[in-house]
Amino acid sequence: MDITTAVQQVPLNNYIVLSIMLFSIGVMGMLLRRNAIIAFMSIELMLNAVNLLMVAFSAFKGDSSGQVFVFFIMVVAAAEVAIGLAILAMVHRNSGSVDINHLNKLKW
Amino acid sequence: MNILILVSVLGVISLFAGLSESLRQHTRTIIVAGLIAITGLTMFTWNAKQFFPEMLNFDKYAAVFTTVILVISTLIFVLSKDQFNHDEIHKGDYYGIMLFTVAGAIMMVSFSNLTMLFLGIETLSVSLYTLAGSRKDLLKSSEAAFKYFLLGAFATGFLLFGIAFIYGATGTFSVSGISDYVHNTPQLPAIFYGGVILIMIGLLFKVSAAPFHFWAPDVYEGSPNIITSFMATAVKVTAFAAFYRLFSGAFVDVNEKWDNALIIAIALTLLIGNFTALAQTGLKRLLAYSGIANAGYMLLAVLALKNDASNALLYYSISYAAASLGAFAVLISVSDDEKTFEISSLKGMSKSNPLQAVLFTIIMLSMAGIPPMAGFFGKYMVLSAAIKEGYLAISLLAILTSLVGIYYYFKVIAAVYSAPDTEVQTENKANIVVFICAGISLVIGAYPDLILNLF
Amino acid sequence: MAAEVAVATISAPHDYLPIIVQLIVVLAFVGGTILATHFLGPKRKSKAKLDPFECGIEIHGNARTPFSIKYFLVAILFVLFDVEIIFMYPWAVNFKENLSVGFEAGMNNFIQMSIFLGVVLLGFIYVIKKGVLKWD
Amino acid sequence: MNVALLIPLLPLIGFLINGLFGKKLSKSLVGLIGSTSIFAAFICVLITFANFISGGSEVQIVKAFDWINVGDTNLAMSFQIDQLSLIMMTLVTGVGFLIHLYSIGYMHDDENYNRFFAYLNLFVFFMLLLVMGDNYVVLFTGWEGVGFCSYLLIGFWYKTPEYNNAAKKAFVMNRIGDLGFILGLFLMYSEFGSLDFTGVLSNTLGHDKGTITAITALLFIGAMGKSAQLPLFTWLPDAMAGPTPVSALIHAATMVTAGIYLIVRSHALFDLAPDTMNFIAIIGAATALIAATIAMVQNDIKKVLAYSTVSQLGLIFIALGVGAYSSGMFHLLTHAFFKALLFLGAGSVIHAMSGEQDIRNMGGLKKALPITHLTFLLGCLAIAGIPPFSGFFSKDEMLAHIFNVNPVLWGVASLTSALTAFYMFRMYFLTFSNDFRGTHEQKHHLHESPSTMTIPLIVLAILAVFGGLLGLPEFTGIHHGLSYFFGTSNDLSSLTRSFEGDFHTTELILMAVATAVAIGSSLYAKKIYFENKTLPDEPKGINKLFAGKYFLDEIYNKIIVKPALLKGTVMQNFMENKVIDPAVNMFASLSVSAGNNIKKIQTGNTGFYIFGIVAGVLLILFANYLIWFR
Repeated sequence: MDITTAVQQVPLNNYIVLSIMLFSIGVMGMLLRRNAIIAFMSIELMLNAVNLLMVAFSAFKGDSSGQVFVFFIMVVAAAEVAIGLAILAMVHRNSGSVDINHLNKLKW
Repeated sequence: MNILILVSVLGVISLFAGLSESLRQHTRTIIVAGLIAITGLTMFTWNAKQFFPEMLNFDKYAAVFTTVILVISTLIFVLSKDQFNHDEIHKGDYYGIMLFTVAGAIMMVSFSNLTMLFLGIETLSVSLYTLAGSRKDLLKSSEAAFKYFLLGAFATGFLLFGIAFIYGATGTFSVSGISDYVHNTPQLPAIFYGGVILIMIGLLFKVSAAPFHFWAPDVYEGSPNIITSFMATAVKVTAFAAFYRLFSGAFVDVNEKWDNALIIAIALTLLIGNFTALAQTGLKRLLAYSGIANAGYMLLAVLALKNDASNALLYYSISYAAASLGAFAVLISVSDDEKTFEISSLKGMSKSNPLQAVLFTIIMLSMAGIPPMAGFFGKYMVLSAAIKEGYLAISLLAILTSLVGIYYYFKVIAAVYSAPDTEVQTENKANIVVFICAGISLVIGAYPDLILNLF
Repeated sequence: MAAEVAVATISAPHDYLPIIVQLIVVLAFVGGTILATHFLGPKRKSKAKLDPFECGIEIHGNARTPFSIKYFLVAILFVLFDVEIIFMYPWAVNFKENLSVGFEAGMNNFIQMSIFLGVVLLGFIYVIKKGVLKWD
Repeated sequence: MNVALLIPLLPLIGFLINGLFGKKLSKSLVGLIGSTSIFAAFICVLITFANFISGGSEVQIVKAFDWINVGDTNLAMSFQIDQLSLIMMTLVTGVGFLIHLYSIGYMHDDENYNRFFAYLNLFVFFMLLLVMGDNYVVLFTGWEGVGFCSYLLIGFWYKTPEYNNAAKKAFVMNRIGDLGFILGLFLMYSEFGSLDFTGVLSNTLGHDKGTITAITALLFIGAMGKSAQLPLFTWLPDAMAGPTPVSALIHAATMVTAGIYLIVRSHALFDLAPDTMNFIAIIGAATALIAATIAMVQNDIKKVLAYSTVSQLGLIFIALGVGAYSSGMFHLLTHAFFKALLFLGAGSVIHAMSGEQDIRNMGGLKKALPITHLTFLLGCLAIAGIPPFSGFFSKDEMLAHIFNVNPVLWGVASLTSALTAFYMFRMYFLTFSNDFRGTHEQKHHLHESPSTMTIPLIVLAILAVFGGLLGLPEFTGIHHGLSYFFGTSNDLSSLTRSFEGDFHTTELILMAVATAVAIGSSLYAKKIYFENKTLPDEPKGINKLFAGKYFLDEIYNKIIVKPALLKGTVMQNFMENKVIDPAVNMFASLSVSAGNNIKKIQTGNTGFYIFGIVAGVLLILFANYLIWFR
């Protein structure tokens, strides 16, 4: 059987709920964890929730552009994380910490 | 489309030019020449609608805003002389990345498909994250980059989630397809509206509108001056152009469903931007907050897009970009990246550099919206557009806050004209960019039709 | 074909019974063995046993020492170039029927991919020129 | 090229030349450029005037260029040439030229000579925009421009901080008025969909009465600020910090009349809003009386004139309030003549006294400054309303109209004019008669001013004497020049109110009364200050109140500022802003403290930012939640 029908085994709402959950977990991770690395992970989680949603929709709409969009998201996310880790390394070199709340020299 | 390719190629060229000692010195010259040529080409192929099927639609709107962006970037490259001397080796990279930012910007103003919107935003943002941190030796620069990256990626998540919802509802990413769907569907599903709001949130972040503005002041202050000027002018204009293009293209028919979300954002932006700017002592930070405040006024144009407000938006963008670029040019000419520049250190400029003082005054008056400068007509147009659409309360708030704005702009002018603390030798030269910007503020203020006849 | 049908049929709760039984058995066995070894086996603690095992060589320093940024760069570059491969999948999927359409379509397809790879290659050349991959 | 276009252009050119190259040019050349540009403009005005009359007094719209075209809004930078604007143009350029001429002599020792003339020309340019524009946006542009120029000119001697503060005070009070003006314009735009005079004033029918009242009230608030009416008048006396020609040109003859011009120009609207009209009349009466009482006890020669200006403007506003527009314009003209004359005379006195402004230290200048003395006397006679000088006719016309509508207001007005006669002659006698009370070297230094200063005095004196001929009362048989002139236009003819029935006898009686009052109070002043030689001492009793200017500044302080000052940070902050003036402090300090509190949310703490963003998302989603499922 082809993958589309396999995806369609599960009703669409479950995908939506699941991805909303994943997204919210990502947001919560951003809110609650102070370690920058984990913040990055949370962002990745949010993006993957989006990917899941896109794929599900594209399967149910029988329209492949959603999957192509997912490819774009993946590539961009990789690039973004590369930049992010580089910035984090720079921050760590300058301030010696990866705690997102230790960076508050710029305020008001 | 050709424009986009040419700009990217120019970026790659400057990357490779940066590799060799000899070429590195001429990179900037090459780029400026190239950009001027590309701008000429854009204006030459003004009405030639170029399609990249389903993805980019290089129509009049796109052409006009592309021209604006290219002109601003050219000026910024002119301004960026000696700005990257702190590390010679990476000069070419910085220039290249700035050009990629421009490429992303062009994508954002000419997209006809959400994919391109997303790619444009990311190309722009990722480059900007890097540029914001381009002073690797300064903590504040890396802090700015870090905050910008973290919050920016976070907001991108919301944008994408919104796009996914829209896709789920409509089954297409193309703007025209979405608007057709909106036309033909009597009862739109809830996820569609959710998607619209989430996309709006993502874009509101990009235009630094409250309550998603938190990154702006810190990033503006932390980044190197030249990069800040780039963010405050070209990037801001781009973000608004994209915002307007998307919402007028796809969601105009359901604007009663999202307008009061926008109104809330505008009200917060106006209040927070203007009042916080009042309490600033650093010039750069003041400009950052005034940028936020101006975002509030530009959003009025987006709010009033039901009857075509693109003219007002274009005019306001140009007047704002000119004024703020001029202000940053002055800032760059008097300060460096290391320490924050207090407004009080402007004292005695009228003695030490009368010409620049006068030009700076013109620019500040334009920002404050004193006729006959351009700023006044910008405000006038967006306000009249909003009033015509019946958004009276928010327009009233905008007028009141603009009166608050006059105070802090005059604080700067007063500093320029007050007596210097120490005796300074007079030298009467102003940066060419300051000159051009003041000129633009005056000319299009005296004769707005120059801009308004473009569409 | 049969498997497809099996997947396609909606399965009722009682179908899961064997799985549950198996689960119980497994858990019981694992837990039992752990407990048993805990009670039966003799307990001798010595430094040699608590040390992490590094191929017989005794360890020096700790695992958290900062290492050269080169590792990081290479890793990042690997990720980037690796991810680019994604774009070849849709291309590959379309390649076949494009060929079946005709030579021009296939050629067209080929040219597009060459442009894409050219751009990626350009980036690779830049990386090398920049000396990112030099190790000394 | 239409001549009318040259009128605003010439002062602009003068400004550009003086402003850009003034440092290089010699003083005489700067003065020459400055005043000739205005004189040329004056000539152009006369030419336009002649064309206008010969052209059958048809209203012309002269279009400079298209300004803004957005959708169906299109504004042209175009000028309206009609009776009203012509009168104002003549006034601005004519008086303006005389004052430029005067300044050549007066400012001669100032090192920023060229800056002064540049500003003055710029002011004239904006003033011309204000009176010539054919739509409210051009008018508003001029309005803002003159405000800015007066800000620059009041603070011209920016070395002294309190001058700067006076400038700021003026600027802020004007902004408060301007706020009203802007709001009025926007309301007008949303109501009429246009800001052209023709588009608004000829379609006044069939609009909501409340809206019209609101618009007019807002416009009048703007006029209050610009024309220094209660409660926004305190800036005008402080504005005397500027050089005397500035006080004469801006704060007596032209700029402060902008509010009156605005109301007369939009009278079609005001006629439909009786509530606003009453409001105007009452405000005018209060201002006139209060300012006059304050003027009685001032000892600074310029302050006296400033307060008298305020009270005269108040009188004019009463006249406008009762709908006697043309009489108001008439008094505006004559007042411009004699008040400019008086200011210039005062300037010449100050010049002679080498900067002394306190009239208690003057006296006996009759001999030293014969021309100044004579012209000043004529000016006093004119303002006191003693026949047959110009002030008499204009003031009595106004009084007659006021009486015709509301005798109580008439009482206030005539009381004011009595007080006017009193304080003017008090000042006159203290300044010129008896013997000199100044220091010895002042006495030694006394001299008549140079001819560049005396010639304008003489010309203005002539105008002040014969200006009344513009509007002789009807029973003299000669028909009223001004009203006739307005009558030649369709939409301006309604400016003139005619008395119902036979009003001449009443008018004559009123005249007699007014004259008697004026002469009586002048003689009373003569008795006190000339024959008894009494000098104003520390004010006692009610005079304390007057001398304290009704303690208005203090009241503003108490009510508005003190509460705001409680925060120390605020104090420090607006000290940085260098705004010391009470009215400013209210707004600035409150806003700044608000800013100081709001900026606290920008804790440079990324975690908090993320929290803020999420909160914002939730807020917006919640705000729309109700709407999605509507």
